[in-house]
Amino acid sequence: MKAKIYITLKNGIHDPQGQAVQQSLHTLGFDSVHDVRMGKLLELDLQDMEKESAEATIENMCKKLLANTVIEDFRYEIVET
Amino acid sequence: MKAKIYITLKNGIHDPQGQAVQQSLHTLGFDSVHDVRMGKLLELDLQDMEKESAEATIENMCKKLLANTVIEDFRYEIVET
Amino acid sequence: MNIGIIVFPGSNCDRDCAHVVSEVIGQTAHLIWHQDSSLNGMNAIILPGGFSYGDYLRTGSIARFSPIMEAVIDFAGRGGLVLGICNGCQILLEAGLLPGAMLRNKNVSFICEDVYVRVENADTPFTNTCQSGQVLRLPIAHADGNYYTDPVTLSALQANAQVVFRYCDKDGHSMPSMNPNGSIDNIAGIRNAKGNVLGLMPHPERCAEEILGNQDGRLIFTSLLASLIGNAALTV
Amino acid sequence: MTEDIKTLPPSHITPDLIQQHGLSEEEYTQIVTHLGREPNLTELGIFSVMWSEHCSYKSSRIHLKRLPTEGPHVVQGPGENAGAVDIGDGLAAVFKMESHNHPSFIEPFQGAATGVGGILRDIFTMGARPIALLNSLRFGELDTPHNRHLVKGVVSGISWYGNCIGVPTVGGEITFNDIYSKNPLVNVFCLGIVKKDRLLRGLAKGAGNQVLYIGAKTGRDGIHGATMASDSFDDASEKKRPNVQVGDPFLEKLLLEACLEFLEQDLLIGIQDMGAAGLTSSSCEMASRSGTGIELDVAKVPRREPDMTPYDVLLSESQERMLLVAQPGKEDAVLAVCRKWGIDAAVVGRVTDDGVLRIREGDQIVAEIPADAIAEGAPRYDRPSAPPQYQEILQALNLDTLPDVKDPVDALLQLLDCPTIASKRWVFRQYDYMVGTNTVVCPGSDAAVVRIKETGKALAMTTDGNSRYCLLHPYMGGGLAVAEAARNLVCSGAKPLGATDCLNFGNPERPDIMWQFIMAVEGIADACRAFDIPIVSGNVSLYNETNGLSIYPTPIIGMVGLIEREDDITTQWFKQPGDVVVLLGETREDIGGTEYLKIMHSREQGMPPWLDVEREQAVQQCALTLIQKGWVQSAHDCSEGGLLVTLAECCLTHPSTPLGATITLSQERLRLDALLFGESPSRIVLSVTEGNLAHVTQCIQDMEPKVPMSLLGHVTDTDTLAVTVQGEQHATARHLSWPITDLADRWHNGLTRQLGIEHS
Ligand SMILES: Nc1ncnc2c1ncn2[C@@H]1O[C@H](COP(=O)(O)OP(=O)(O)O)[C@@H](O)[C@H]1O
Ligand SMILES: [Mg+2]
Repeated sequence: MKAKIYITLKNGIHDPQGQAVQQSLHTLGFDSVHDVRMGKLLELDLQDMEKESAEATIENMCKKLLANTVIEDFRYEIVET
Repeated sequence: MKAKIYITLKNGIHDPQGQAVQQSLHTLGFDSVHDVRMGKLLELDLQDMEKESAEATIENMCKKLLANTVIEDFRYEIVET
Repeated sequence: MNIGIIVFPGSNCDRDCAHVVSEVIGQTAHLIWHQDSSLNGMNAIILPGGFSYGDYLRTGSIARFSPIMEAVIDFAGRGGLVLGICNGCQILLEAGLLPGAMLRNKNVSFICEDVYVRVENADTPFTNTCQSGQVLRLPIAHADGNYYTDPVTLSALQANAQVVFRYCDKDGHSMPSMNPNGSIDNIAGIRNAKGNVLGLMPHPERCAEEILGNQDGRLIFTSLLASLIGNAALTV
Repeated sequence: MTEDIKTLPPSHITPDLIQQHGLSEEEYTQIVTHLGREPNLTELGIFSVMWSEHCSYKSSRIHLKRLPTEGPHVVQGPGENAGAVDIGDGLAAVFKMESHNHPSFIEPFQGAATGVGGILRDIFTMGARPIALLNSLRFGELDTPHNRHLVKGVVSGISWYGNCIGVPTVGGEITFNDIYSKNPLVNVFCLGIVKKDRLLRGLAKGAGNQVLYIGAKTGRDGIHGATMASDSFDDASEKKRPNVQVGDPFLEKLLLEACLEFLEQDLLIGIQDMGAAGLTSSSCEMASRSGTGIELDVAKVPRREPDMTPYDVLLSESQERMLLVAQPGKEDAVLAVCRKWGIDAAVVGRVTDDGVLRIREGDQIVAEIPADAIAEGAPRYDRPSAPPQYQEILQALNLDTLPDVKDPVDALLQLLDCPTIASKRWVFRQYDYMVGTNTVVCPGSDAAVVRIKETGKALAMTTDGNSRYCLLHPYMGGGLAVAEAARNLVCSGAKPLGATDCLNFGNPERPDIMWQFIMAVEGIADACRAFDIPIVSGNVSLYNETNGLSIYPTPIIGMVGLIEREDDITTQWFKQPGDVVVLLGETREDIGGTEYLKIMHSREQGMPPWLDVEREQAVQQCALTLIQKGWVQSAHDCSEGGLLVTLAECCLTHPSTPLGATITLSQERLRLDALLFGESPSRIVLSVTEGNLAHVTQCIQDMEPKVPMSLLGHVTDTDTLAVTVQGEQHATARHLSWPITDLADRWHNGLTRQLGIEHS
């Protein structure tokens, strides 16, 4: 089983990296880009895990380690393999 | 219109970040995590862009700037808003 | 006094701090391995700068789970003095010993240079040899020093005099243009509500000796010592 | 078991395969002779990397012999992972410079980062704790997005790796010329400190000793990196993906601490980092140096990827790995240290006494080669050389047809603005140059100065090289690089002790390139001999050529000097108003090859400035004596941009308060452009207090051999650099003046402006 975890900055929190990317895109002439937000994508390979308990476990990982909930939101998908 | 761009390391390219996360998850007792790969997620807010041309433009942005195609792959989704 | 300096994998200012503790303020520096679980006999703890675990997920996020951190949290809970410098400060945030979080610098790059900070609160165990409003020249060296906290917490920090240092110009004016990294309210260092834990992004240990051309950082260490001596019974 | 390999069916080594491995037909024949049979594919791979230019120095070796490598201070000369010089008090400074040019072009961030990782390993495998990094960079002009991208990528890669591992990047140099657009140069220098009697070496002595692998797991990255670094580029090269290595500075930090612990506990016989050609070269070199053999079992090597063949494992260039040799009984202690630091480690083989590199995969022998055949037996070429046909055209510069400078005020502003001369703050602000709390002189002066806490002494270090001089006259260019490096050290108050070099050149199979190489090496060798500065380590990077166009010959010199007393540490900026400005040395009509000629006349032509080694030595000796007497407030050498740029830098570079100066120059028979912007070597601008002036003048007059000196004027607290030129021909003097703020704006923002970055 695989999990894809998406970690993004909360709304309203300034994103210097996203802004830098946006500026570079403008410099390259991609003017229609009005906002860029940068986040993280974690792809986990999980073994011997029950689908039922998987959600709770992943939720737990995110809260404990993977995301800093002061500034970040997370969401995830579980992909059967 | 919004675009979500996912940038991941190519297969076989060493991912020290992912490894560090994996080890840390093990230390925290999440033993079922067998592999972690770390990537980037970019959320773009696009305005005045035709759906038809959007794909080509995003593809272009990725190749030119967003992904380092020497070591990274990218994929994207376009979300109508 | 016995001052413990925690060595995380990837700490790289541990020896610099130990040098200042022993050679500049003449105390005993103990390098404490992150796998240890006790802080027996330490009078104060320093979490040094560096790149613990490479800062690979978020700065300080993995180090925060090192076994020694439970002891550090416990030590702080009992009123022990804990000083976090740069990466050490980031670890304190991740561990919840200080409120808030660090974002990437507003210019996205690593910045290494001297900055000026104003001492906003000289009534802390880490600043008691400074004057309130005194301007210090201290070096910064970080990529993630853009301090953020939500408005409610920020008001509380301000109201409780928990903002200990603010970036400013050399005359002590704290203006946005003097903010190197985008930190909210020009914050360079904060303490916890109880006042025994301080985290700051600048590196006082890098400017505590004459040969390095600047000794402003010494004040942080002499303050720490002064409060320990005034409080010598405190061997937590 | 040995029969296996010899009775293998004739292997299918086709001419095609040989060519793909970058080997010539004759080289293949030699391989067959060495083995007494045809190699199998794994063995062919081994020979291919070990006989590559990068590993074998086959085109350069016979010429490198000219370099002086011995001296009373030398503790370790070339041949080991790095060289070492004695710095007194039982300590040695270990240093080396290395190139990472090709990888940085393919992937600037990771290429540069792994370059830093590689040179660091060279230093700490010697048992030394690295205390300083420098880098020397060459890029194309900043008017193309790609060049800007390369600069940003390389600088942030160096910054990431060096900062993360916590070794300060204290200096370097960076210049721009379009010749590097398709072949940028990334040279990195590292210096470490070790107790002289604890120096470790890459030895595999003692049959029966254990061979251990520690560090990152092996993946397929960088297979054939060494062969790639020995090949020219074409447009397809950017696609050479599997060659890209990804650095892990965190792991390297753990390796560094673990290695220093091995040393402390005296656990090792020898140690060698796995750089280019990975496991293959580390094991061959260790065995060959010790006259032993090594037997390895690739099955025991920790791996990152499935289905790797012995070929893959042997040739992988995965970063952050080391090979160790320890006596039986000590391996447990080694493994324990590795466990403490969380590093993978495994016993992978043993030292033998038969001089053979024998590779097994489990029970099966997969390669068996005499270690000497690979290392010492590598081909050595005396390649044909001849000066390029264009050399005379390049050198011809008819000054009669070159109009003298009309508007010197504007010319100085333009020079300060050009990225080669402008402030490099945007670069070094991204480097942690203070970690370690030893950096006494931070980036921004002639040389970086790092104190040695244990002894109260300090080391000065610098990297220098002017490739335009080398293009115009490779012999002179080589010598000038040595002279400038030494001058930079002297200006900081140091006595030069030793040097390392990084020789970046084009395709050695072309006689003109080979000629450049030979001439430059000779120039370096003669200058080092004259100044009595041994070369203790170095690196050669050839095939810096893309689509048939070679870079300018670019030898870079890294040099280290000792400052015995803290008080002698000197910086380049003016200190206080009223001080007298003194010029040591003499300005001649040196316009050829200057930055001025390039910027103002778009010409890279002429004879470079001529180096008079005796004069150079006299000037340096004089400056150092004055500094050691305590009479010098500031010292700055004249280099790119000439006297005016030097004076402007003296005014501007003070970290907090820029000062002005009032200067009078006497033109005599010189052209005005030569006087102001010519690059005559062997010149140093000093400032001294009024009170010491008499001592200084007396001391200079007493010097033997004589050193020309002129009093140029005063440091002022005005906001102006004012220069009066007294011409012989013109009855009236010419008054030039610049507001310091104008100079500062050009100089501070020149680089960021060109990079398209708002200053922040
Ligand atoms: N790539 C670089 N990395 C770090 N520091 C640099 C780099 N390039 C230049 N510097 C610093 O900027 C200052 C000026 O460099 P440069 O003009 O090359 O000096 P010089 O001509 O005296 O050799 C030096 O202190 C040098 O160390
Ligand atoms: Mg210089």
